Amino acid sequence: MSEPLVTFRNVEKRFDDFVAVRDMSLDIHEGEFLAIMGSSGCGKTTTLRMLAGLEAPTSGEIRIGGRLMNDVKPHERDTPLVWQSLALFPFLTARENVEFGLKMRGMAAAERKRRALDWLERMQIEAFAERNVATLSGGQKQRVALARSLVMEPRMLLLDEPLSALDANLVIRMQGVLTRLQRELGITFVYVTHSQSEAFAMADRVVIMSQGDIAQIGSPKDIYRAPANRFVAEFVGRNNILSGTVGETGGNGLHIDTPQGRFVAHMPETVPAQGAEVSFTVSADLVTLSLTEPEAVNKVQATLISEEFIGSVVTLFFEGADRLEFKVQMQERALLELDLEPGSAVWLSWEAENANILEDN
Amino acid sequence: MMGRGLNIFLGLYVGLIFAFVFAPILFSLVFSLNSQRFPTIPLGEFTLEWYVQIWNDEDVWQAVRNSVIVSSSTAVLATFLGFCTAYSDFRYNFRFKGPYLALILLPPTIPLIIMALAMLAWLSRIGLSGQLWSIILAHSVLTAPFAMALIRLRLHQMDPDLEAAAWNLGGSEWQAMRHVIVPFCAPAIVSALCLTAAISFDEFAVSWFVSGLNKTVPIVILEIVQGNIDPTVNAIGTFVFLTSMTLVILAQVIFIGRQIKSHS
Amino acid sequence: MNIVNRRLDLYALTWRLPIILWQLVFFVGPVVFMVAMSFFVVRNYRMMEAFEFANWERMLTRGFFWDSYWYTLFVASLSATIAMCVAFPAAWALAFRASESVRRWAIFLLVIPFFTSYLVRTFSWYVILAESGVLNAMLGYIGLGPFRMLNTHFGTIVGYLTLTLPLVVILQTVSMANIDKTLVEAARNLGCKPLATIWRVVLPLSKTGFIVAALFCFILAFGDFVAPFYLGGSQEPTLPILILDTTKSGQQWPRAAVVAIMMMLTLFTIAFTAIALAYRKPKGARA
Amino acid sequence: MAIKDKTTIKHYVRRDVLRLGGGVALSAPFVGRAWAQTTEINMLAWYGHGEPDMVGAFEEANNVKFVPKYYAGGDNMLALIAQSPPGTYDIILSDGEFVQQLNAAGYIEELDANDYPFDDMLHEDFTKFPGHWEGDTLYSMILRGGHLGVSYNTTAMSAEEAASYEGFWKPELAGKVGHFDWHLPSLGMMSLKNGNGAGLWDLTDDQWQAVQDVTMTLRPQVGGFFDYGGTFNSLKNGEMLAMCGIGDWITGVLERDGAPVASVIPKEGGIQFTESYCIGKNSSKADLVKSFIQYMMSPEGQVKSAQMLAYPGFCVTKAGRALLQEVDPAEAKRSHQMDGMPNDPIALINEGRIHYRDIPKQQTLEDWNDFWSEYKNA
Repeated sequence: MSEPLVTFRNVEKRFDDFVAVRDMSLDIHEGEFLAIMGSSGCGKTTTLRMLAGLEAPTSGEIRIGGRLMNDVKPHERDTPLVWQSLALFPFLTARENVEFGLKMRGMAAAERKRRALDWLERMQIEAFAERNVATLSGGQKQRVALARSLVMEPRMLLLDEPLSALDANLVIRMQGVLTRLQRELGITFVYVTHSQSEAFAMADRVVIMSQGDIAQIGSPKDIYRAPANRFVAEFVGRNNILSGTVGETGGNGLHIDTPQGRFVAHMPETVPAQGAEVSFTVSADLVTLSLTEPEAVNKVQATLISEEFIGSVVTLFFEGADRLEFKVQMQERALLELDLEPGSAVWLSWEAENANILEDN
Repeated sequence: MMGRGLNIFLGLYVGLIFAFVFAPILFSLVFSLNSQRFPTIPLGEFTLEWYVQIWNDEDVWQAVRNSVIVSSSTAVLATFLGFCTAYSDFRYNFRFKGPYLALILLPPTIPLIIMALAMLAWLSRIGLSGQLWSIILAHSVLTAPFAMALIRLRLHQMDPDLEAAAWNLGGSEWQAMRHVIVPFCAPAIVSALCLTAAISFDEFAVSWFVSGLNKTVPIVILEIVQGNIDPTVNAIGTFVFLTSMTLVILAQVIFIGRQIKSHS
Repeated sequence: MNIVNRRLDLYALTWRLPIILWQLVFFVGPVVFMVAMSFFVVRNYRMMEAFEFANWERMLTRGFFWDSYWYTLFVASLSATIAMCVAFPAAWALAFRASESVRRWAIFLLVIPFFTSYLVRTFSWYVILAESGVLNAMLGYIGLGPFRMLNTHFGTIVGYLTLTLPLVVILQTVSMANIDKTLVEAARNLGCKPLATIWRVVLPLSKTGFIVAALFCFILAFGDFVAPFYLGGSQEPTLPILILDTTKSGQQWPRAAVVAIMMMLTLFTIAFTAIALAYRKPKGARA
Repeated sequence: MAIKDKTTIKHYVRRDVLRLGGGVALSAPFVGRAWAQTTEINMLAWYGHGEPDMVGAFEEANNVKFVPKYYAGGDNMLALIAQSPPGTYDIILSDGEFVQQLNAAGYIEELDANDYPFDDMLHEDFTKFPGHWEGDTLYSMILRGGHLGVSYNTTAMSAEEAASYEGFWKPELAGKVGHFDWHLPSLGMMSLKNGNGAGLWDLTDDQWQAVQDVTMTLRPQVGGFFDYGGTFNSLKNGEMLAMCGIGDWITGVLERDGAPVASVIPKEGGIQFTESYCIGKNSSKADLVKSFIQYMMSPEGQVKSAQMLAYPGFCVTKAGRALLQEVDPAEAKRSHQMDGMPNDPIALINEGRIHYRDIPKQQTLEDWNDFWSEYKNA
């Protein structure tokens, strides 16, 4: 693999006593769409701001294209940022906003106007070029903000929760716009968000952060199916988490004794010692529901508590032994056939290879 | 029932308050057009005599010129100082920020007569008294807080990312100042210019102490009131009123207008 | 916002330094020099640098200084009290009974007087209040008067109110208009009588604005020499008049400085107390 | 104030206007009289001395412009000089008794007695006026004088009542007696009332205490303390019915205007204020100032001084008085500047009823001033 575009080496950022980013090491590759995800205060925005030069790392190294960037001022970088607030200049028109960066670079007026109009056209908002940005709609502003950054022809575009202010329909549309743009331009996108759906829908790789640490790096599928630790498991998706102690390790997998019974999980790369505390996850959509006791290695009995519909997918919440909550995701159509009502007792089961051992417990 | 009666009473009361506040202003206007030297009721004849008198008075014109120089220079200086402070407060956190802000915000709480005394003693000590720009120096200290307050309010309305966005797009801090902060604050800067100019244009106590032989309009008014009182005071007052009002209305239209717009 | 660069650089200094230097030279300088001056001595009408307490001793042991001092404190407090009381019904009406646009216009109108010459307004009052003036002439038509209004405490207070009333009405109106109206309605709903509502709900909620208004009023009246001189006839000279008199007589600037410093100390004490009161959290009630 | 005859000058030159238009009407203020270079003369004086009626003609003839700074009271004058950089004021109009102080402080230049008409004085006192000479060196040129006594509203007081300072205590005048806000003339009058006569400024501590005591008894009568404008107005509009510390210099103006006021020299005696010109130390325009003083000492100048709009003062030269009688007999009569008139100011001096204003001899000015503050506060 070629030299990464960006490398973080043991980067730490403190604000007085508060550690925003702790000992971060991360490579970002040319042309990838990287999402950094986490709840507020996890350090994701600080990471992005360090990339843009708006914060200087307290220790460690940040390199872009091999160059040490720790003390390079923001305006000497080529890292345009699409702001959460959009930060469009309210006293300028859409076109003037887009021209701003070119003007700072000292480009001749005619040339920068041409480029700005090109980009506005590409974003399909050329009709609003001479309008004051304050009069534009949310989606239009978003496109101006994108055009303003992209007109700089950067190697890397930084995006800080750019879609958080838009309504749901628009978010889906803009996701399409963003992924298409990224593919067409072939440049690196570093996308900070707290929204799992945005990150998983668009990113090649996702970085999950928690309290200044990287919790997991991986493709959306990796993270979804195999959360590395409890934090990720709880943060991402509909995971059922069970904890217990390692029993005997037979040929068919790892045996784990939990209050809900003994389960078999597929053998992880590093085998925990017998008697060790261990947790594992099972994705809600990989749990099978049956009214009668199924022929399965891993099964529990549970009672339906409630249901939650999102589109055609329904999430069922069950209570198992020891008041443990189970989640099961299925198509609404499949649910209708089962004819459940709250209080119904059912069997839940899953395959051993769908049980994913967490690195921590 | 009671509410209605109360409303009528309150309406009258508010009217009375406004009558009190505007009586001296309106009477001054009436007196300035009245032939009597010591006006009373019934009023004398309508006359423009007092206006003709000040129109023909070279000293008044000189004072107007001085006042224009003083108030415009004060406005520029005070607005610059106010802008610097407002921006520093907005942008930076630093040790001793409290004393720093107190340094600029304190002067208006000190009575003008004390400022006048201290200013004259100090300025004559360092050899800067008795000049037209002595007034400008003193007024800049007195009015800068007002400029600071207006501009700080405006900066408060600014998305703090805006400045960083300008850096992010390749603008240096200076360029960001020139192309983002200043344009964004423009309405407040204009308002501050108008407001500080208006305050300076009307200030007499400090001016009177430090001006030496240079007279501004309020000093001429003070001298007429102290000396040979006559209704030219009212004529000058009406003129000052119109000048100040023009500035204030400009400031209101520009600043308040924007504020309402940006809120809606 | 976050600070990109915590080191002081040319850019940061450009915005921070000018005002520091400027205020040091033209604000701190004068005030400090005034304090120093209060220790100078005057010989043969010339001020000489010295460090003697003679001026302090002389001024602070004089009955007339303390008479003036207490009198000034008294009239400034009185005028603040009167202004607050006179302004309140109007401010209440503007805050609770007037529409948003009426209120905005009222405030705009009340700002106007600040931009007319205070001297001219005072002179106007002088003519209005004179024994043969406009007001007495009008009263004469209905068979009253003439009343003596100039060169009295009444004249002084009229002058102070000219200076402070618009400001007080504005501050009271704004601070009451900002109260959450539902709280007032809730109190009425719970059976609170109108006056009790004002006392128990409106005033506590607008306390800060009211204290600031009273403070401004006090400061302005405390330091004004125009009203007591031109409308009060210098009867019982207030401290500002004493300062003027002292500077006029025999170059006694050091003594004037003593009076000025005493005034400033008094003002600062009162201002800090008032501000502390204004921003003090109510006991227990809310966090 | 009558409409000022505008003879003053713009600082920039409208040569072009003149060259092209020649006789363009020059009434608008923007098109002042065009003189190439106007010299400014800074004047420190009582109110009115720098107004056009006094200096206009001289300004026009000599292409100069007077820039006046007005003061009220000799100590005020000294304070103003002390606050200004040396050489600020070219000409200082001082009260006679303060010339000595000016000289002691080194604020004024020597004069040459030969430049001025000392051979034409109306009274020998004016020639060697106290304090104006240091040995044989002249420091100040007396311009004019005026007499201070009881000033009153003739509808409220009779001439008999006004013939003594006792008149101020008339019960009907309660709250209607004003003071000119300067301690020297008012306290001087109180000293005269106490019968100190010619020794009115030279008081022993007991006498001084007695003066303070009697002054304090006047306090309930007092309705206010006024500057020039306030004094003028409150007499004019009836706010005050009697005024202590002034004389014809204010009532004269009001009288000319038709107001029912007058001033008399009461039986206890009156005080004379004396106004004199000095040349400021290091003035670069001393020659111009000298010719201005000479002009004001000429008959023409003396008449201007007697007619001064702000407040009148009597002529000190015989030629000046003669010219006044000739060109403005009404004013000469009003101010009794006619030989043989009962209240002729010169005759009053000769009768010994007039005492020159002076500064306290045994007390300091500060003592007097402190008492004045105390009195105002009482």
